Amino acid sequence: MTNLLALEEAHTAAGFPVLAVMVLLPLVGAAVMALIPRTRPDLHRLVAIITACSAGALTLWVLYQFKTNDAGFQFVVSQTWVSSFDIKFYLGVDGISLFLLVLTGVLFPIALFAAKPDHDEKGYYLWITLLMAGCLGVFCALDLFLFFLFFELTIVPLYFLIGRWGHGRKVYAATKFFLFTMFGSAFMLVSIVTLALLAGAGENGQTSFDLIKIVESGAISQNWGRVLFCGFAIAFMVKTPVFPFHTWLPDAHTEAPTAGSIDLAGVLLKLGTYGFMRYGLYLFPEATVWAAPVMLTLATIGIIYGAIVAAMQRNLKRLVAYSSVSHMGFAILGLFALTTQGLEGSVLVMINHGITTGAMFILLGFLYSRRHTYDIASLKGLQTVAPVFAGLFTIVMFSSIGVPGLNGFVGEFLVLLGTFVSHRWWAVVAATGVILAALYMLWAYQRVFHGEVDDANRDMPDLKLTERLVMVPLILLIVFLGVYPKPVLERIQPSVERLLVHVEAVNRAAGHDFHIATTEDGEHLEPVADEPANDGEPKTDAEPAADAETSGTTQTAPEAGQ
Amino acid sequence: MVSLVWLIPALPLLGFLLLLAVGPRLGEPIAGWLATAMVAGSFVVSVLAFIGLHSQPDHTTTFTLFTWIPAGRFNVDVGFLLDPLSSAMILFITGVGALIHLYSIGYMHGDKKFSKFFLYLNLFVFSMLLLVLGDNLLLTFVGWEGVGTCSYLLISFWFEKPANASAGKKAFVTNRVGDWGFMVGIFITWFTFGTIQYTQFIPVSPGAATTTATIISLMLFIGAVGKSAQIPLYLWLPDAMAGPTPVSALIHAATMVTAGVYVMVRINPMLHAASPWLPTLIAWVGVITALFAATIAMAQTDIKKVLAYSTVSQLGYMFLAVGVGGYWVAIFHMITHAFFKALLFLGAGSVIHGMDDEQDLRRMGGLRKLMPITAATFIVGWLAIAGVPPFSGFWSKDEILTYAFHQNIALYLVGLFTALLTAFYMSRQVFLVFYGKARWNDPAEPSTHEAHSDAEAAAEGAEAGAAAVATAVDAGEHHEIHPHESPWTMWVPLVVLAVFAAIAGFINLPFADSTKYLENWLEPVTGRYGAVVDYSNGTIVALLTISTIVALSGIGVAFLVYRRRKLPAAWFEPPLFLQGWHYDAAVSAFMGGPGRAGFNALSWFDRTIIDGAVNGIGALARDTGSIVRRTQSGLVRTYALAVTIGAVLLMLFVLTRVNW
Amino acid sequence: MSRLYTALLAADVAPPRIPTPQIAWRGLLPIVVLLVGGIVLLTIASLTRKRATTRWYAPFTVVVALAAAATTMPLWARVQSWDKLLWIDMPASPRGPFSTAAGAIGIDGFGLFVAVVVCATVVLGALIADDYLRREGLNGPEFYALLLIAASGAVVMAMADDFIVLFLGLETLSIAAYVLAAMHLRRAQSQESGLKYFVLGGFSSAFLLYGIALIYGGTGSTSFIGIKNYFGTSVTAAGASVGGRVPVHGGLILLGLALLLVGLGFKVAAVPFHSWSPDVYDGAPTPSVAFMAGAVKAGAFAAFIRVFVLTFPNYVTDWRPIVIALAVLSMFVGSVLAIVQTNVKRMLAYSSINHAGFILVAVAASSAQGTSAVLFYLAAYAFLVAGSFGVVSLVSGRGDSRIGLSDYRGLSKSNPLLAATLVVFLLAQAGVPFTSGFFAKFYVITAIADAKIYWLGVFAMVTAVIAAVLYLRVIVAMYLTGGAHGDETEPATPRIHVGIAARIALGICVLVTLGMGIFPETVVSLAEHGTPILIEPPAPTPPPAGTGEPSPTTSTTQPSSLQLQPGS
Amino acid sequence: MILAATSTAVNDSGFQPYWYLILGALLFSIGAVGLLVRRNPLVMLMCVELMLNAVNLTFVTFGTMLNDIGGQVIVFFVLVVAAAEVVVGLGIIVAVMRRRPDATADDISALRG
Repeated sequence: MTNLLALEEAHTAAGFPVLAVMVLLPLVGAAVMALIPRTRPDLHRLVAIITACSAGALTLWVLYQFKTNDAGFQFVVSQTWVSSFDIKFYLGVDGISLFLLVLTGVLFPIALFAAKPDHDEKGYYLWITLLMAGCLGVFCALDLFLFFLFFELTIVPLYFLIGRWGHGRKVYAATKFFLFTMFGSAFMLVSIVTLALLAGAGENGQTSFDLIKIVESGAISQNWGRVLFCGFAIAFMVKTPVFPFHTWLPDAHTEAPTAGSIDLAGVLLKLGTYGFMRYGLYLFPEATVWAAPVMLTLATIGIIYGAIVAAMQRNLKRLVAYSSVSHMGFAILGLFALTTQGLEGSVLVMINHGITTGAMFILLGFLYSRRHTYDIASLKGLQTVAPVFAGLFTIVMFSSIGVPGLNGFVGEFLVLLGTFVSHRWWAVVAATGVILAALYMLWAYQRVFHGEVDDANRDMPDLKLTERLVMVPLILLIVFLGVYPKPVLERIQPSVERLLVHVEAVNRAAGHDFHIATTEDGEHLEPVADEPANDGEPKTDAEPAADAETSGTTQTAPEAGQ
Repeated sequence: MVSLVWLIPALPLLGFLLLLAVGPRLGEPIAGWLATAMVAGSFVVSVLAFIGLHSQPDHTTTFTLFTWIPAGRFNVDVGFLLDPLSSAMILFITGVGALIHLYSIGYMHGDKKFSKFFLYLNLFVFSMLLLVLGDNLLLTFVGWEGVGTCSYLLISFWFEKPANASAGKKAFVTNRVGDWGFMVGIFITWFTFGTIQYTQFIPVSPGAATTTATIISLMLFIGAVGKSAQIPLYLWLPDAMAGPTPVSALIHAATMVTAGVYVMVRINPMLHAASPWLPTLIAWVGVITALFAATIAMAQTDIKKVLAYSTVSQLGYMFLAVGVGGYWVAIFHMITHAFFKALLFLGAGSVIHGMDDEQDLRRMGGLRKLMPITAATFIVGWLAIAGVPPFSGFWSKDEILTYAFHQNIALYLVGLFTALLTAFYMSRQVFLVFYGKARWNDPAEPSTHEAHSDAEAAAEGAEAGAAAVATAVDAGEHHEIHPHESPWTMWVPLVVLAVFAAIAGFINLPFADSTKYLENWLEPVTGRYGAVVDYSNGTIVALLTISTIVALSGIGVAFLVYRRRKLPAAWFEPPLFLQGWHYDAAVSAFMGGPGRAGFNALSWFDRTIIDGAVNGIGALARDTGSIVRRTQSGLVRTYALAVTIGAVLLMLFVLTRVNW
Repeated sequence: MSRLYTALLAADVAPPRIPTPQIAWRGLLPIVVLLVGGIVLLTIASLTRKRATTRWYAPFTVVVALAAAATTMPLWARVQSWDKLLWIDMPASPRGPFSTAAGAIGIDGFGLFVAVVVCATVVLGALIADDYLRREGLNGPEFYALLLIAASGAVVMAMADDFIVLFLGLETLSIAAYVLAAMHLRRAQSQESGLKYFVLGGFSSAFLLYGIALIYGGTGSTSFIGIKNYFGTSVTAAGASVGGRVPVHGGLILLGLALLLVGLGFKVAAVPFHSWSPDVYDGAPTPSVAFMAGAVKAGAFAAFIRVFVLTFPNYVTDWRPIVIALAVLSMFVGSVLAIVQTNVKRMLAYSSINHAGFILVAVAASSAQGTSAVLFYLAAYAFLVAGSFGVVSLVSGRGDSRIGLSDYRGLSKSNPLLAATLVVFLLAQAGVPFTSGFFAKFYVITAIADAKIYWLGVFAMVTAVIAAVLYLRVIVAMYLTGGAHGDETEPATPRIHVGIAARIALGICVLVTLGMGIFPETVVSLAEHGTPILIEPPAPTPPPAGTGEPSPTTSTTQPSSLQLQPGS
Repeated sequence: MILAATSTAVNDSGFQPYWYLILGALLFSIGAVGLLVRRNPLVMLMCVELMLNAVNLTFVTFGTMLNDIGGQVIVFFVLVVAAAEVVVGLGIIVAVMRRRPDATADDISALRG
């Protein structure tokens, strides 16, 4: 620890290494807590909150200092760590990771405020702080080895959080989560190493884990790119989770303690999608395009499948978990749509889902602390006894359903729009997800909040002031991002654009006639041969139609057709 | 003055926020007055804007607030488009809205969620104005969803009743089906034109390829069908009557349900570019809905249900108008309908209010004397909807029929027949409610109630019906009912609306171009691609007389049946009608049966197959372990044997590698 | 009688000089210190009264081991040809690796690295044993003496440049280990394990020896350098390419290699030669296991590298498939059998088989990278396993009775610190980031990926996931069940007193485990400099009959005569 | 084929050297099989000894064929090792036998799985 701190000193000369401090702060906090005797839970809580809040504050500072129109990485910190492998402590932020960092920085303190452990405070706060360190690290790591370390680091704390402070079949859920994710990582590790060797031109294990260096080295052949992409993809698909690999999520969510659920849904699921964006698109543009149809299909399946299964759940947390599967499906969809709108939407979906589902789980936590059950059947007519609670839940629910004016809508709409541009049928099918979302959410809401309140629920108290205060920031975010997402989008955009340009360039270089789909492809969905007589209306786009017909088809074919 | 346009939606929004902040503290009736004031305020602004619009070139102006979603080439502003169409709509939305707010103060008197009601109501008006004023498809969609959300909240306002809760959910989900179409429509529009701003893509849309235009229009039409309760998605509207009556009046009669019509009129150039089968489809969907709903309305026993189905029917007329190219006519009927249907609903509400929440036609009668104002105004509304000259409904409906006649005689005939039915069932209602002997203390006959209780899509159907019965029963039995006239806050709106319902027709008299105020006013929007009907006044008069005769004969038949008892009522209200041709039941059965089964199957698949596979792998590893474990017998000699075998295998392997 | 006398006279007249190779004793210091230390300990202990000295055995052993480790420092400095060690200037010459005893023992970075690791295991073993032996009433110096002797054997293996020396070292190690296993007089299991270990050990070393014999027959030499010369390959670091002459493709050599694999595979407990290890680990006194698991593996893998990677690189195509097969089997069987155990010691035994598989993967890479990976893994593993078994021996209580998984229930409640320590070791073995275990696995994967055998890397990682189940099961027992809140029963484990020695040992292990995980740099660079090299012995005074190294004539003509001719 | 080559190296009297090799192999196999089939720990120990000595024979033979003294030197080392093994082995066996006088190798299987 001391050594790494010294590492920052080295950098203070060249500007305050905010990222390094941000990532290491929680570790320091954890170390401090490790030294405090377990008989002082109050102290542990204090330290944990201070740590989380100050790390969160740093993320906000980064947001504030972030240069809006800069597509590159900012606040870069680089420090050799294991020289013989060229492993570096290499951090940086760009528009894509910026808001995920902020999300982490906001959600963790809230999670701490929202829920208290009922026993073993020391371990609880220790693990949460470690978890935060892991998440922050993943989002700003620019060194593959470092990224993997943090990626794996997140598993253990959550394992303990679920296993020790969860309920029900917590051990089963925790173990399932641990093994499932570790299984995915197994492939990623091998891929990373291979990649590093390839990039380092593999002379007796000369490696390079520097993300940017690897990309620029261009050492990855087409076939290697595809193979390695699959290696990464497995890990990310498990983490996200994408359709066939999702079953750990419901169990983990259901059994996890409130804070665990908040962080799991709010932040950890994004590790997968973020990974796809940073290490899928950026490292393997060719393979991404190659795999896009499959991923899009899985995402679409996930959207609808998750929604349908969610509708049938009897446990509120399970329901929300499956809704997460559905929502993350949107993130993946927009990601592999490979259009500006799609990617921006995808990032937005990540952020929104983090906020919304986080809020949802906080509310469920409040509910559990009162009724000690998530069972839909045993809840009834709560709106009568707890109007404030119901009201907040309604807002969050509408955000989750994707009602315009709240944050949920903007992301999903952009994703679908962007997907439609490049892969229209997937978008059309995926759009039905909005119907199902309304169905399962409202149905659950009706069963829980509507109807005559029965004796079991009659004396459930409404939210306390502190609890309401916890919800305030999230509700504000939900509304703000729904009404005025511009500040977010304009910071995301440059990075996304750059990423897409990169993808296009590489694919062109690989000899594919690939291009980032835009409205230009759509100007003439049809040959304008059967143009109707339109009262001397100036044929604004009739002339280019003829040639655009051919080009349009050939251009859209490779993507839509694959 | 035009620059004040942003105030129009802003005021209700302000009201919403104020009520959100301090609503409960304000309590009754201040909260109500606040909300009313806000809407009235935006009505005033609308009038000013309307006047100001005359000075604008092409009677059109846009007003951009801020950039909402900038994403690459996709760039959507929050901006307002004030043109003849939207100005006409905001006028009656805010006007009727203000009146209904006022009415609600009285109607919601004593409700413990008084302020919350106005909270929602204001939010609704805001969304509706956003829908109409939005200068691009997406902003319209925001309002579109917003009104849907508000209607959900208001329908299930008294959520203690499972029926209400289910109705709200049903409305929202059904609407969502339409919204899917709307969204896809937006995608294609943007994909095709690179913009979704009306002022930018509407003018060029006739140049779009036929198929494109057709798909876009079709998708938006699907949306409209959902929102405006046309076949096959009309199901939610009758159930929506579970909400408080003012809600039914405002949302489910006057404003929200007409949004679909608005959108179709808004994109009329696109319809023009679409291949001709689409308008025909729209026309037929409209007219069939009209007929279908009318037949159902004939047999309903719930005062509000009758009005609900008549609303569906009238909306059908509007779509008929759109289908036959009479875009401005659709708007015309929309306006008149807004007046008389709001009037009717509020009247019904007043009746229900006076009858202590009794809604069953068969348990009313003779109310004319007990609540004169309500009766008088209601009768005005009745004449208007029945199409009796010179009331407003007569003019607008007749215009539609004229356009239909011009387009396709079959459409005209069906429409005409529907008009007959309309006149009949409305008369029936009036006679049953306001004439004849008072029946409200007769014992209830729940059986029929049971029959037409709307089975809910999901399992709640049974409870819903049961609850409906229960309420009906205790309404009947527990206490004597003493019908009484409503307070002034309720009857003043009635009177105002009655006036408009009577005279609103005069904003467009078909006899001379100079008298076609509305048509001329809407010309910039609808004139270019609308169908042109230039009949001689002779023909027009002929058509007018025909529809007048039809209307009167409908009333006459009803008179014979329900006043003179000359004809048995049973002929005219067969159970088939009462149960809405079993359509609702069928859908519910499907959703509750195969649909639910399918969902269950999928979740079973998830539990058993996918999760099973995961657990199976774990089990596999464990089983392998416990099998291999047997080799660890604990016997030295076994181990030695293992070593030996290993050694032998190794040696054999290397021997294969020797190049002999 | 008179003959002899005359002979003596003759000798007196002209004493015939028996040529002996020079012995660079400084090079042998690590071995000597360990051996002498052991013998001295025995002597003193047998001369003095027990009571007086008992408590000094462990410290003494530790000191000896540390001294032995210390003696490697100047050697290392010389091998790496440093200019100065700490503040002391190194002599300008001699520098670099060197061999002694007529090339029978080579002092190179590799050997020294392993020597240090072995010394470390001795230290840890002694510290852990201190509590244990007192608890079990096994007073007496034998245990520690055996530790030291076994260690010397391991070091010999690591430095051996001649098959005979290798064999001797291996036997020294093994025979001591047999006794260590059977140490516990009052436990039937202990003796059973000793017997099994002994019988099978003897059996396997017979194979090994036979292999040596065949190779001797095939190449005409038992010294690695001689064999190298015989192949005519340039004597360089591991993985050197075959030189000008085509290697003799004798069946004898191949058979010999196969049998060597049997012998060494047995020592590292590679499937299918593993069957002894679960029983031995289970039955033997826990401290012995802590030591054996580390030291025996270290020695055996050192031998692996020296023999296969260093001496027979030109047969790599022949032995690599076998090693890979052993690795695959070991990793699979180890992980799969581990997860069905209910006895913690057996679990760890199987997990050690899994680890052995991992190290074999690195061996299969057969490259400098691989060698470094092996070294790093051995270093990391020595501390991991010592720590794990250290905790186990504390928990297991009198008579090693409490070694069931259920005995760990609620350990986190009764002994939070101990539980936390064990968690560190378990997670490290599972390969969780920021622990030595993770970096070791990472190193191995790098090596094998560098050797372009990617599927093996994937397979290894997957088995690691399976093996993770077992570590989780222990963690679950300690943390997730037992005395957590209300619903579970009271912790099964009583409050455990942890002696100072054990505290030190565990403390060291935790620090090293985390240290190597967070700052692997130092150990990595050491491992990279720990390259094995074969050195030409200083030209010996040519005896009438060459000792060890064959004269050119024989080596060139004879072996060809031993070839199995084609077509027979 | 070895005959052809080695006939020069070894004088013609007595067996050809490869006979010794084969004999060694046979003895080794006998030892191995013996260990597999016999239950008495002592006998098993003797089988191990037999194997070691088979190897000794092989060493000597090779030494002779290669005309290299090393082969014979090794034998001494092996003998010493074997002796050491016997000592330890007997010790352990005795210890076991004292606990259970009539124990065969198969009875000693408390540790398994």
